[in-house]
Amino acid sequence: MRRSRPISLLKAVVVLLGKDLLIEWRTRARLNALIFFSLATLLLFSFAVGPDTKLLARNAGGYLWLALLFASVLALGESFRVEQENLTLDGLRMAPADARAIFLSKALGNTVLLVGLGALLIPVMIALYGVKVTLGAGPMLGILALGCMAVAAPGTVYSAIANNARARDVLLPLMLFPLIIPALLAAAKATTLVLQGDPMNQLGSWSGLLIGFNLIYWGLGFVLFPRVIED
Amino acid sequence: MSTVLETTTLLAQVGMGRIQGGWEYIWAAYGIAWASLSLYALSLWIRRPIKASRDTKE
Amino acid sequence: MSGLMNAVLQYGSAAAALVVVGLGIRLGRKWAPVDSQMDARPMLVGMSVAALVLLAVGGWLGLVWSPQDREMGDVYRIIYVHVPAMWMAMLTLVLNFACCVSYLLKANWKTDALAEASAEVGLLFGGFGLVLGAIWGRPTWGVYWDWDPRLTAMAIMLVTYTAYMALRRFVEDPDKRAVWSSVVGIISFANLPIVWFSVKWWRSLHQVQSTPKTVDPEMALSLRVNAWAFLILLTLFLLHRYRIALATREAEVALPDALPPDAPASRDGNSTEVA
Amino acid sequence: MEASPAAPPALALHDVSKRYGRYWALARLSYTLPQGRSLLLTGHNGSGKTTLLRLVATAHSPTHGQVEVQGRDTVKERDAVRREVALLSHASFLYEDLTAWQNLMVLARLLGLPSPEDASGELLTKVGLGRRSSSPVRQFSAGMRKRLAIARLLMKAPSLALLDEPFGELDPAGIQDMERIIGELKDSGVTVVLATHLIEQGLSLCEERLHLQEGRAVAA
Repeated sequence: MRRSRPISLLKAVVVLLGKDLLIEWRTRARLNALIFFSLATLLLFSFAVGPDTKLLARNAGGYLWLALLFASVLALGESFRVEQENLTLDGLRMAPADARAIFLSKALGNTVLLVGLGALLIPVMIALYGVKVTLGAGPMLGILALGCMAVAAPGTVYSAIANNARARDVLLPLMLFPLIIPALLAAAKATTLVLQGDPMNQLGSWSGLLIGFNLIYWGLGFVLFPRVIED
Repeated sequence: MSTVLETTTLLAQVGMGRIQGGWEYIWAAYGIAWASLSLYALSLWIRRPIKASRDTKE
Repeated sequence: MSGLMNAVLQYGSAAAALVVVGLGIRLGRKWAPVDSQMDARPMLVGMSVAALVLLAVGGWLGLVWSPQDREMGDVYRIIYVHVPAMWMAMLTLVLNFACCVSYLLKANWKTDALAEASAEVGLLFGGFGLVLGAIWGRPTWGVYWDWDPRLTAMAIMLVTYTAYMALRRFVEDPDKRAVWSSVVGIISFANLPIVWFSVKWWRSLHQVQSTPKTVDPEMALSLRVNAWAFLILLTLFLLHRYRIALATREAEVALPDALPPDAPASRDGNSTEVA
Repeated sequence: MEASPAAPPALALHDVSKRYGRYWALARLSYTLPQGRSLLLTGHNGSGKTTLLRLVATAHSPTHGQVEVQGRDTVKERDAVRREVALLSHASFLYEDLTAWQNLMVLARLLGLPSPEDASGELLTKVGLGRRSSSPVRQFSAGMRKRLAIARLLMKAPSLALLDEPFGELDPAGIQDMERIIGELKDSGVTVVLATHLIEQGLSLCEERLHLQEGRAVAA
């Protein structure tokens, strides 16, 4: 007879993350649409601002994060919509999969998705707005990862909540946007510093803020998420 | 008394930026505060549980 | 005004406010529940009168009695309502946070109702406090909104709690609503320090802000009386809103956590609904 | 399972109530299912059968009262209970965008089975989906989904199997297969709780019967 044995939290996260990425890959048409949506957003900023290259270059960091933020709402909303069809989230819970592992895998999956999207957007931003990455690729990717994690952690909790509420498409950004204003602020500032150079050594404080934000919300999500999905 | 007067005139001459007037802003602010408080009290009164026969509100 | 009068106002307003808060807690326990038979009218009238009297005294102190400010002239008088309103908003946010934590530790409809009441009343005080801050900014800085760190942080928190209230509206299942809104309440409150630091740093990179001078000793009395008056108002609002929330909960679920009636046979006979 | 002389009942409901909003889906239900017996749940739509099964499967917690599976409380020892029970419900718990095989593999890995590939392959053959193992579930018919869902249930190797309308959406051959699978489950010592409108099939499979009406137990 097959005998099941409990698996570690880490292993559960790996299994669930693998499952989410597999689904993401098998529905990659949707992923492509997301990429083109965010590219179009970047392009729209240049039209909204006008052909003032100086202005575009100065605000490039902010536009990049706004484009990522808009895309993140779509990606986050989808991450629990796939679990709603056939009540697969119930199936996972009763499997049993640790609810905290579900949180970690979903948040990590969203982070991976957003970082990938950001990695695609940054070269486009460089070309479109005529900026250069003064501090190099390392800090750029670091800020990108920190910023995407900051969006993903509270975004995952809120997505799980909004997915079961009325008007979920409005509710998710309504709850998420004000919450991540500090993260957006810090990420956009840090990106601008990475692009334009950091003569006054401010990058440290902004990344520190992002790290603090991440610690708080990954911690809170880890603790509170089981209460969101368990009944 | 005279020193106060002197200081005031001195300040006025130096052009210490005391903001003059501005009572319309004060009235607007107090008006908004009182209006919002009264309107909220009214909304509580309207939403009061009907079951209770004793209605209690200022 | 004599020193005696000063002391009477200072301690009298504080005592009145604390008594009202105590009464408010008592009424919240005894009178607010739906099945309460308590006649609270005398107490409520007394509390409301105390609020109005203290508000009138505070208004007089702030608008007439207080001297002009050396730099701000008369305009600074706005802070007598603006600052207490912000304090009350902060107080309700703390209360909301406490309720949210408490609900997750031990589910109780009363905590859920108080969380709802505190968020809404907090939005009221924070909302008009913010508008007052903007009005104060016009003659002081020349613009209504100068991205002052305190006001900006408060504005962000207000939007966050508006989303909290929206969530409460959008979830119909009362049990789920209570749990989810508690989670969102905790997450929202945890954001407060981060919002504060981020906005402060963000602003400090531009210019040093001419924030309103912290209150002079001679103006303290007016501010205190107004703050106590607002605390009384806050208590009354919370009490009534809490009672409404309890009644709504009663309509949604069977309070207090009642079991279904225990007579299936008799119910089957006159049951009109066909399964 | 260890059949000690004082073995706890397979399923015990102690004054169980479940409230959705103001509506009591289950009202003060008490029932004990001894070891080695299987239970047929009957009742009209909306009588509380599905709610009861979901409570036992730990999808929900009871509003009042306790549910015990093999002597374990479904709330206090939730993870232990989840290893004992498996639910076949109206919702299939299947990922539409994954293939049948991938669906089973996710569960097998979550369960920590020693050889997930073998287990998945073996079960797909057993429910007659061996040739469609690499088709996405989205292309499956309702009956095939049911088969895959039962494979999912078998994968968990539960000691208490909860079957909510297992015969629904199946053709006559499918119903026979399902009866055979349920029979095998019972033969291997699994306690079965079956909710169905096909009372004949149900009565032939189960020794006990519980009839629900408006969330209460009544004589059938």
